[in-house]
Amino acid sequence: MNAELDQYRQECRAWLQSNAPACCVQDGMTTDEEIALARQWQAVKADAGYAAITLPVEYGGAGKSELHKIVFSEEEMQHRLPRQYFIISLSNALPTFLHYAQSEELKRELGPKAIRGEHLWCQMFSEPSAGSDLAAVRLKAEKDGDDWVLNGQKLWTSWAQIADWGVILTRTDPTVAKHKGLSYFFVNMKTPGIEVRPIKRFTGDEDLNEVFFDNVRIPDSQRLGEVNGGFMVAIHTLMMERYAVSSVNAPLDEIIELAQHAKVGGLPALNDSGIRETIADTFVEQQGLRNINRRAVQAISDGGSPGPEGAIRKLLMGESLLRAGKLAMDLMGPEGLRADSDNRFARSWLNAPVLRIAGGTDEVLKNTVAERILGLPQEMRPDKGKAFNELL
Amino acid sequence: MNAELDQYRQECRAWLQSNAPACCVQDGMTTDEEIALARQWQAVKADAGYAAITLPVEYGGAGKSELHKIVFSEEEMQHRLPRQYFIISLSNALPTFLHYAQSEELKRELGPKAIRGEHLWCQMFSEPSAGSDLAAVRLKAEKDGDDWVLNGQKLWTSWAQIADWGVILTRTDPTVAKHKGLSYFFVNMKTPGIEVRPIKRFTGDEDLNEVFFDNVRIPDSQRLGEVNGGFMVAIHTLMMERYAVSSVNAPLDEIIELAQHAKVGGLPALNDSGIRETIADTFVEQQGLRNINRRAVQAISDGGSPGPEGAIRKLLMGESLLRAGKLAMDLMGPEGLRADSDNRFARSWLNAPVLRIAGGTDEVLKNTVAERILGLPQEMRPDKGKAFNELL
Amino acid sequence: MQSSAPQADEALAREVERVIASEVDDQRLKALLESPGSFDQPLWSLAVEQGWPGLSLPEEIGGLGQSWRNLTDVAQVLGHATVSLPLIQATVVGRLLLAASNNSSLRANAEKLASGEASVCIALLIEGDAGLPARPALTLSAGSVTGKVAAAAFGNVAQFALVQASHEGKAVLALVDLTDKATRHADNLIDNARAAASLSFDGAPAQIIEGADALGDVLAISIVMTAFEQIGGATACLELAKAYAMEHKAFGQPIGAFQAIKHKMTDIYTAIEIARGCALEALEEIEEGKLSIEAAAAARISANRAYDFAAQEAIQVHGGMGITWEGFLHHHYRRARSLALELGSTAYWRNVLVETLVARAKS
Amino acid sequence: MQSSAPQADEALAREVERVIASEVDDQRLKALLESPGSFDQPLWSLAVEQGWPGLSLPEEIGGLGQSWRNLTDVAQVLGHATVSLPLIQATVVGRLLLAASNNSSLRANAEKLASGEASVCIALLIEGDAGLPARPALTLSAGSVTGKVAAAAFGNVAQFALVQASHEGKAVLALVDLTDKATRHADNLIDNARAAASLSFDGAPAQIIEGADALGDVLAISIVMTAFEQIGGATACLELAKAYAMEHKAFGQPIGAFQAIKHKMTDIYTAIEIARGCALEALEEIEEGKLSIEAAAAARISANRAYDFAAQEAIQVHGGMGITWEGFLHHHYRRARSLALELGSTAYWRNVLVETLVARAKS
Repeated sequence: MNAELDQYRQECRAWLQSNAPACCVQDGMTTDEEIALARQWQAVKADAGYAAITLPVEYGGAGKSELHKIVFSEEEMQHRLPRQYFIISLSNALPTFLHYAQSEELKRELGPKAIRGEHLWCQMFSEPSAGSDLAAVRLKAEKDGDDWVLNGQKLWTSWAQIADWGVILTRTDPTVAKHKGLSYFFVNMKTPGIEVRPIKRFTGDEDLNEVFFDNVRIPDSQRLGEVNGGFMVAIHTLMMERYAVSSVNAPLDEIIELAQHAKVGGLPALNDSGIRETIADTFVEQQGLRNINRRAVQAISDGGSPGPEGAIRKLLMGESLLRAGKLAMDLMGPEGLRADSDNRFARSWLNAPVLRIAGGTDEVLKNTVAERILGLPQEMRPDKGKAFNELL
Repeated sequence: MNAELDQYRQECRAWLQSNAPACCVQDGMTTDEEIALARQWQAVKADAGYAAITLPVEYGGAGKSELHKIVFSEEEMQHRLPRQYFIISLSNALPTFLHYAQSEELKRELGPKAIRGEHLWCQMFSEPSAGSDLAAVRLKAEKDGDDWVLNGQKLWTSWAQIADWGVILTRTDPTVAKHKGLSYFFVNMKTPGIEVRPIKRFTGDEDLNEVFFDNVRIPDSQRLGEVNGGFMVAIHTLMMERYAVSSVNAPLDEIIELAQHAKVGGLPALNDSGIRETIADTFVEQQGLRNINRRAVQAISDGGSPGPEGAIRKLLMGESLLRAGKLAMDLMGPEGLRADSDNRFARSWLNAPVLRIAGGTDEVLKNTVAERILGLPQEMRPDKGKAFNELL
Repeated sequence: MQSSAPQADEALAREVERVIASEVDDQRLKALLESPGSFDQPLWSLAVEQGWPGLSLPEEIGGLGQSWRNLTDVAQVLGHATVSLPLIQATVVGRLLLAASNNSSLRANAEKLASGEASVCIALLIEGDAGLPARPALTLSAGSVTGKVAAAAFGNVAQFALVQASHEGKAVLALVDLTDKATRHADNLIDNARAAASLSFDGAPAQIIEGADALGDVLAISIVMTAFEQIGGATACLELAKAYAMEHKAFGQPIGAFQAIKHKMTDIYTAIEIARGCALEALEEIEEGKLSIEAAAAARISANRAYDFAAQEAIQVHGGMGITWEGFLHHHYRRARSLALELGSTAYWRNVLVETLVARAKS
Repeated sequence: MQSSAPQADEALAREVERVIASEVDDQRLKALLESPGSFDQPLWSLAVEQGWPGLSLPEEIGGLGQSWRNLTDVAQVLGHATVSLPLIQATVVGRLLLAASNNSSLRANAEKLASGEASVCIALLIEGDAGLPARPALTLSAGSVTGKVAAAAFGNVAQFALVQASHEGKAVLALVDLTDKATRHADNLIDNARAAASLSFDGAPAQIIEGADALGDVLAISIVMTAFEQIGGATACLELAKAYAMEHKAFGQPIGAFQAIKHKMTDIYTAIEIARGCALEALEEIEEGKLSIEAAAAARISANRAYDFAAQEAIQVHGGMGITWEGFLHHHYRRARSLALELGSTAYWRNVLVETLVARAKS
């Protein structure tokens, strides 16, 4: 870390100290209240140049480096701010729009609105038959004069129910290989023919949606990238976030505290064989990831790219939370089953499946690591070299 | 178990009590000495009708049921007899020969010799490019008049160096799908052109060999099964042993004893988190397998077939020995590294890789369980529907 | 899924299965998850009509006179459907009451359990301990009990509770009447469909069950019977995962064709079959009247593991569908944890197992 | 395999790699495995010529003056090739001698270690204990030491041993001269190429290293340096497995294309990268002069796990080839165990880690 960044961190910290408290989440807030707060927080950040740190100044960003964004995020995480609502909007959807959109005027109009939290963007990729296999998208976009007409269904769209705009991957040519017949658009979510139906997670969270398209008409000017070149744009969207600051870790301190107080058949839980291994394993894993993280930040700071080993964080995270949550519940006995928010272990356990699935299942990610990092060959796939409509 | 079997068990036990001691393995015996002893033991058993319990009487067997064989094996395992040398010979190779051979005269001649231990049979399936994938066998057998001429190489052949006869899977037609161009023969291992080269295992064991065939000529009368029908005969050989009595288990009693005496940094090893989990896991696994085993024997005793769940024994065995061996070494400290035969844990650990690989790797076996027991589909394979020589 | 586990006369279990299938649907099960301490009262009424509570209780007290093995078949059916009925409790406690040396004063209650006129919860755990506490948290004197126990399944609806209490300096088992001077508190739990509640006693009437070394047995038999419920649940997870893996495609083939999915399913199958082996081994010991603590603990540990593992990995096979409220797998995911903690967690039973094995080795 | 781990000036490590590659072949390494207590004396002579023993020792005593980080690079090279040279020992003990308050009397020995004129083994463990024993097994009085220690790497060839002994009721660190009144015993081990021997002292001359709270540091730094040797070995396993998986086919495609193999390789990679992260974290603490016991223990535990796991799973990827004497993987399989046990096993270090974390949490 150089002096300029240290200086920046001090500024961020001081600014957050005075500005964060007013926007912090309080116990018992509804989702609607949190979203309102999140919008307010975006506006406060935007005024101070912290809302979209890496995006160009002309579109409302701060035009600073990835590293500045990391520094700010690290400091921001020290406060209980409503961060999750605008992550996809600002880290994936908007940057893709700004990168590919044809109208400079529209970029100057929509950019700042999204950054200030007046607008929220969603990202519509997954479908019922296109989860792990993104290129299997079926939602049709057919050319009609200068317009495209969209029909079909998207699935697992975060925050579609409150989104103003969205980016979407569609099938524009079913007669060619599956990843060669896709096109990418942005669309106003209020366009007639779009219907959003919420999906409730089993944790009770209400971020996910199905989105139905029934003859939704959009102009060709809303295309992002080439016709049938949408797959590469989608990959670009997914790769946008080069480095994610994450605070999802197994709560080691709480586990140790629990182990010191809980009893198992009258004996101290600290004698339990499972807890000792879990404490050791959790510390070791977090220690390893901490160093990988520091090296990534260092690499970015040196103007390079983080090493590929950062990919293992996501692989370890879900399993680690699951294991630690389950074990802590085992030490708590019947009380471990309480679902209130102060039973952090049951929450970890309940959320762990999402971490193992969202953003690519662990299984898909393991393939990716093996192929991209270790250089192993792709496996034989029946869809290779076939037109999309031959596979249906 | 019915009364007749109980009675049989008593007989076996009593007979073994008087006859086994003279043939038991002693510390420090060479492999050659053990083999001589094994031959002797076969003859002793043959005289008493215990040498090939399930094979027909006319070929030197005892013509009894699978269950009688299980009972005898269970009792036999209580003694330190040289059992391993004749297992493949009598449980796989010979029964296949007796089932498929055309000459009744030859069966009546070779059967008794194999059963009495005068002859030993080996089984030549695997090749450098045909391990997990048995149907990929390349060793050529070409028709020449009434003879077949064999050329090529076999690998991982147990006891080929002392074998008198062998069964062999060969490629007789490379222009059809890989599993449809194989034929199966038996061959005298002293036939000119056969060369056996021992392979040393890293454990020091010397059971394995490479076998080279250089224009080895055998008559068509040594064919077993149809021309190009060898794959099914090979499957028959592999399936021959319906139920294997196995004594390879993690040594739970020894682990508990170790835990009671070893120290870790001055503290009793029994406090160690790993050892408690290992003791519990090992007991649980053995308890589950014990029941599966009992049900299998019961099913055979009721005239039925054992359930498919017996397949998991092999899956668990290797991992379990590896884990227990490694953990015990961890508790023994530097002494755990001793390689002498009384360090049972280091031996377990050293042998574990063989258990995870021999007779089908754990990975292949997991596929088999998923496909055969759970009914999941076969995965896409590039070799499907292609002639063997297209794949080379 | 295939398994060669021997079956007792299965007619009754199939009948329970049929009734549950026709009566209970996903929406009803989901509703039960929504609020604390839920119980499927209509299904319970039906169960009582059909005589299920007395299934494995003697005919002399109005039971159907079936065996433990029959109960294990029914427990698997309940577990498979994630249906919660206090049948194991009725059987274990009913038999305990009949076996007590003061049988005559308890018999009437055993009859109520057999007929389903009353139900019972097993409330042996206290807050802050994951296993059977070293000393009872309740005090019993002059026929009434005071103190508090941790949330127990069916605590929110049962007329009776089986508890452990201190009586004249000794630990005793007692049957508490919950209709008076007992307060039930149902917290919001990750699985609200267990009718669980913690119980506070302020002088509630209680009868000592004489012959109190029965504690170990009660708990041991309960965990073995529960193991079958867990195996039923785990098997349902494996079936759901298989159905999904056969039907859904990725990269041009059913996801069940991929090795990662196959190996995961094989691992689930392996865990279930080990649990089944351990449970059947313990069942045989019960049938021979000599259930060992090792066999019970092994059944418990392996069933806890199998159900937790099957539920979590079946969710993983389902991907996004696995994490929705509409999907069914979270019922199993929740239930696996409930059953694993209700009668003492793996941490407790592993300790019991290891200590027992070590003590045996020393002797 | 790719990793973004920062590298010190690598020239020296590359030179060590080059020398080893040109000097050592598989047959030579196999020969070393064949008889107890083997040591590659010709390679050691070469190492001495090149100045490797003094690599990270100060120039003032004839060392090359390189950093700990340089030593970690070299340790990875040794581990990768399964070559055993007492370089970590020379460095750790050499620096210890120089840091002792009775430096002047020990300095000559430090110089011998730097030049390679003498080598040293670290012999802190005793038989029957998997970690550092609670009390030393040796007694030191009037400059000579008696007692016995467990097999230590390089114990069969070193001129000196670093030991822990009781001296006037206190535990001290001492440097023992092994040329006289010390008996070496080399057992047949699963890895005979570590020149390991147990040592019996019958009045062997010993010098106390004053400032004996250094024990923890010596062991902590040794396990961190060894962690890099283990990471080198684990990385070699991953490379061998990859090469095999790319080259060998089953069912018509390279076995590396199958998910089961891919996921296994990813798991190995993950274990290695966690170990590397922990080792680098500890190295930074060493460089800052404040190595914590937690950081050292984490490096140890993760490196033990990574190397054991990489070796065993690389064998599995190789199938039948993996279990032959001719194949190379068993060298790693053996070495992984040797390195994991020589300086206290995972059982010991996990305990140290947990106790340290718990104590920290209490304060």
